Amino acid sequence: MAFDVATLRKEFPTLSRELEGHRLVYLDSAASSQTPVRVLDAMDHYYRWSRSNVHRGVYPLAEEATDLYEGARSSLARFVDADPRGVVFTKNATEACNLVAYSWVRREMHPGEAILTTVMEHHANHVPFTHAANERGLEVRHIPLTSDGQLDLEAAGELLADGRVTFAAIGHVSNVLGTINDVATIADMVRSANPDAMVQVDGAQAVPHLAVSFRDLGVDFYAVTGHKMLGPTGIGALLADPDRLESMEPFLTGGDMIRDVTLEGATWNDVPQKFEAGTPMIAEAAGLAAAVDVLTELGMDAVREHEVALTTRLLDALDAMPSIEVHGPRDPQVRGGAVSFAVDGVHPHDVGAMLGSRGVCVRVGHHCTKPLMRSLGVNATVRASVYVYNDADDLPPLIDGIEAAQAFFAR
Amino acid sequence: MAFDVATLRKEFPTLSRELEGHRLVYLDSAASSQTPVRVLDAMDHYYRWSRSNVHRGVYPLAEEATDLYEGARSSLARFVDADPRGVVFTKNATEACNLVAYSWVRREMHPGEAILTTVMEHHANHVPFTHAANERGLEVRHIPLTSDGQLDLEAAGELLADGRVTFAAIGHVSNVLGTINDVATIADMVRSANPDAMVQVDGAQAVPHLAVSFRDLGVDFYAVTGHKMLGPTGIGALLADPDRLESMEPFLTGGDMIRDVTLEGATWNDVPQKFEAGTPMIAEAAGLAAAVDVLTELGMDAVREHEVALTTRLLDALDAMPSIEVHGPRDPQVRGGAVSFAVDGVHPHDVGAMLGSRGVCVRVGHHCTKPLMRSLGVNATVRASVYVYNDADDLPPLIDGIEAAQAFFAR
Amino acid sequence: MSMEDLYQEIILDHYRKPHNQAPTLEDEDVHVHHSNPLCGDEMDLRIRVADGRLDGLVFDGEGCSISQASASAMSDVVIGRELPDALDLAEEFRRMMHGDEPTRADDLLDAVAFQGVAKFPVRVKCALLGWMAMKDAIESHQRGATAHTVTHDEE
Amino acid sequence: MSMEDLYQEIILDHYRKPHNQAPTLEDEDVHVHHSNPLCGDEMDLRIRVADGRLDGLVFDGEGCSISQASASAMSDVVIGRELPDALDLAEEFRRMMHGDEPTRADDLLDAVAFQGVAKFPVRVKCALLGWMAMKDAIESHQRGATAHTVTHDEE
Ligand SMILES: Cc1ncc(COP(=O)(O)O)c(C=O)c1O
Ligand SMILES: Cc1ncc(COP(=O)(O)O)c(C=O)c1O
Repeated sequence: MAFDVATLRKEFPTLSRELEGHRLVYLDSAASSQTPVRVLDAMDHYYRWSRSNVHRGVYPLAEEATDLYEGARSSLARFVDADPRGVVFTKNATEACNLVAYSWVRREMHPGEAILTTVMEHHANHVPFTHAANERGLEVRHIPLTSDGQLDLEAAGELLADGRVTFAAIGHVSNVLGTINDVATIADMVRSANPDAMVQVDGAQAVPHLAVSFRDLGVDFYAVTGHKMLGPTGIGALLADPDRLESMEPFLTGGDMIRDVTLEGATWNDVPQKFEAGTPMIAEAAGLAAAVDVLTELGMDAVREHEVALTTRLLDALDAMPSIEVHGPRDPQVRGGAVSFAVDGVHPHDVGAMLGSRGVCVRVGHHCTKPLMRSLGVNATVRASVYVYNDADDLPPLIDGIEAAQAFFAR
Repeated sequence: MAFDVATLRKEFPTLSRELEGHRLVYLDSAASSQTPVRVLDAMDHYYRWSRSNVHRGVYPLAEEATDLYEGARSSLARFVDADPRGVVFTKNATEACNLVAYSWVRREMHPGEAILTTVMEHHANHVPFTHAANERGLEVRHIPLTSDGQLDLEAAGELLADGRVTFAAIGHVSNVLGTINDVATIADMVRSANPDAMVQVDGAQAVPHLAVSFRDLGVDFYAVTGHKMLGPTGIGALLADPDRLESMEPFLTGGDMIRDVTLEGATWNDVPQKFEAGTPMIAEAAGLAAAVDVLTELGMDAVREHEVALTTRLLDALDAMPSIEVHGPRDPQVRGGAVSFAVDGVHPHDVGAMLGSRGVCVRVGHHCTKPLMRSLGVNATVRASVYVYNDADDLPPLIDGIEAAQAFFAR
Repeated sequence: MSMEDLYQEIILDHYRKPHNQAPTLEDEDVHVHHSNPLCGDEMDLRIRVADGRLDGLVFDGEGCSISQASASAMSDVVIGRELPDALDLAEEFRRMMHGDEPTRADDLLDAVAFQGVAKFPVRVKCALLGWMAMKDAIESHQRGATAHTVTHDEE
Repeated sequence: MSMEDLYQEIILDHYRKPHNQAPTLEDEDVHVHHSNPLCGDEMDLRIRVADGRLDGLVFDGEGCSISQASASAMSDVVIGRELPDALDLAEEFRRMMHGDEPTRADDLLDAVAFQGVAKFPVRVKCALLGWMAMKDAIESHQRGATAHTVTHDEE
């Protein structure tokens, strides 16, 4: 079941780099993952062998490019258990959220209705909806956190009680706290309170780390991003029911998404093309399909198992240190591998700089979750996040670096 | 001044491929250009050496990635003579046009105002604005063509006469007719009629082929796409005056484009970041910068000279054939290297299939210009388009293939 | 993609000398106009129904060799058939275009020659145009309509 | 990026024992509050002006070692200077953060030690925070204001 990390690491060239005379230790996969050679090869193959535009080409090169692109759609659909006709490729998860904000929230919601979201959302799953809400005169309600960094479902029940919530935007896994939210249950709660309500889920931190079945979750929209799941930059996706997409006005318009255009207006192509305007991310789709193959080969259960084991060690090591406070759930079973913490007396920037000078790559800052920072009462955190290519050897350099920062900046 | 095409061709792997037992002849660069190895290497280098996310990272990898990304912005800015703060990276030219349609047309235009565009626009520079116009109750006016496929500027003057045109969307170079439009003059006309009017230009087919100075053109918005200018898929840009961008509401919202986010709302980051939500196309930006380097090295004057010479030969060869009608200007000096034509009695699909079976890649169809097709009175055309790596040897296979199609399908 | 894979001799024969291509049909019951804006194909198709059978069918249109030849081959297949049977064969042809082996190959007559088109996704829509127009004409008739216009890229 | 490049001993000294760090200033003329939401740095800065000079300046805030140390070094540079001169030095420091050689290196005292920060783009904003707050306090004073709050990521 498990995979051999040492063998796997060989596929990630950046990991064998030295940084500042140290072995590079990459603990920032929650920001962007490394990319295996197989993904690079898949993109390279497209560029070197089948380079052309997709759709409507009658020469073999164009057919190959189209097959690559549409094949990638099917691969991703299989991986997340969704209908390929309900997979819209976007440039990143953020565009997917904006598609929903423009084509659903701005068009289908009306003053008096409310949006339910949480205080732990990434800005991608928050700002598009609050921006739309401010313009459309919609109320926004936030599910607060329990003391251990979980969503307070009791409070959620109260926020839903008046039946005015017609749209919910919930993150599947928090990029800061690591919390895995039970989105299926929340979706049920939302729909019990209002059967017409729509549920949008931000899966940017879930799909890389958990076996996700869009069908089983029973939500309406689900945002995915490629660069955090071993894929290339520049590609993401929105998952949705094809019939739902069919009923919606398009978002980006232009070439490839039309059926017919006259001087006066246009009719739209079938889904998902209706939501894919312009030349798509062809090489990126090929790369994403290769990433899906790598993850499928590892097995998402094994991926999760590996991460739970490593996160357990990481949490134990941090807990054993003086003056470290970990944010988010302590139980590795209910959380992912992104671990945020505070080092008492040392600003996160300074911790990050010390770690960087020792080849350890972590993220410091607000992680695009300003409301969460306010709710935690901090300005920033240090975040270490693990993925398939990390192993126990990556932890001592982190711990040593934190200790060095504590010593260096002691006043 | 001129460059050696034979040497240059070696940098484009797909071009050395065989197709159906024939030498591959790529005459579809107007759809998407080939990508030189240097561009692939630049992306590969990022993935293999500096793979990480941009902005806010305090470790060296992240600084390298940020430098690559922001350096690419400066490269592109230099190449098109624009202010880097006015270069917004998008996924393609279509997104750039949509940015303008959402953040300008939908927000700043009011019923009673009119949009001026042309019948030769690509859907990318037409549908976003007609869609917005239909929703906002704006009138849309179309500059018709003269008989030789140029914009009828006299008619344009009449369309502008009442001063109600406050926005114009004009293509710089037609992807079907090849026509190079004098956008600077049209911009002057538009502003003479209404000093507050804004001018948006679709430069997707111009930047790859002509020396473009955004500053000299004196227009407000300018859309660029990477995959037609030797760059990778998945990246484009909108050029604009930074102060103009500053004054506009953002389009896509989420991470990286905010200054601050509260539960209630957000304040926006400085331009151009304000318009770049989410993880950007990092590898693609690095690739685009390499493409700009290649073009700069060739010299855009030399590129243009090469294309004029080749287009002259192509037009001469087509003119010498029976039953071929070329659409668009006959004078190579006023047109680019995209040449559309009809083969009397043979449907474009059948011409394209015959050419494809002989390794000759051309595009057939409406080329995302349905209004132009109607104006030409055709359903589709065959389009051959040349670029830097094409040479005179690529023409005989095209001509022979057309003749073979004429023979094969003669009834 | 060799020309022979796609353009079998039978297909070219139908293209060069289409059967039942005409601008009008005496005593027509239904006239449909179908167009596929993505390739620019246009087709007028007329049917006459008698005793629950397709008593007459003509098509006329503009399009590539595949779309014209396919409509011609289709006309041979369905003229004289009972309406449900013609619909069944339309479905059979559609499945064949998606790569399925035809189960009523004999009944499809020359239309079987289009099996190779399944390998050329962009051309599948061309081959289907006449069949889908015929299907629509029958269905229009069944619900009592005499004319119908469809703009499609669906199948 | 070695720790030594960034954190010169002088910088650490200022960080460990900041000069002129205090929550209040007697007879303050202006109080500004600056925050940089992108890194979460916050700073309160107060000045007292006498005879056209910065007669007193204190800062207080939360932020990384660079932002705190830079504010401390800045306070030594500008206290006692005429207002336009202090503004000039703020501009001098800003240019240094963009990689320019300082022309008034001597006057910048310990603040010269921050020259290396220019190589760390994400930290430039930290080093500038105190200087920009001081500049804003003076400019507020010049237009007769006694308080000002700025949220920035600009420079
Ligand atoms: C003239 C013109 N404008 C806009 C576009 C759209 O570019 P993209 O598909 O990269 O968005 C194209 C290419 O398809 C084009 O030829
Ligand atoms: C939880 C979460 N949601 C959304 C995003 C946005 O993803 P992207 O930047 O790829 O659009 C991220 C990553 O930055 C994230 O961590």
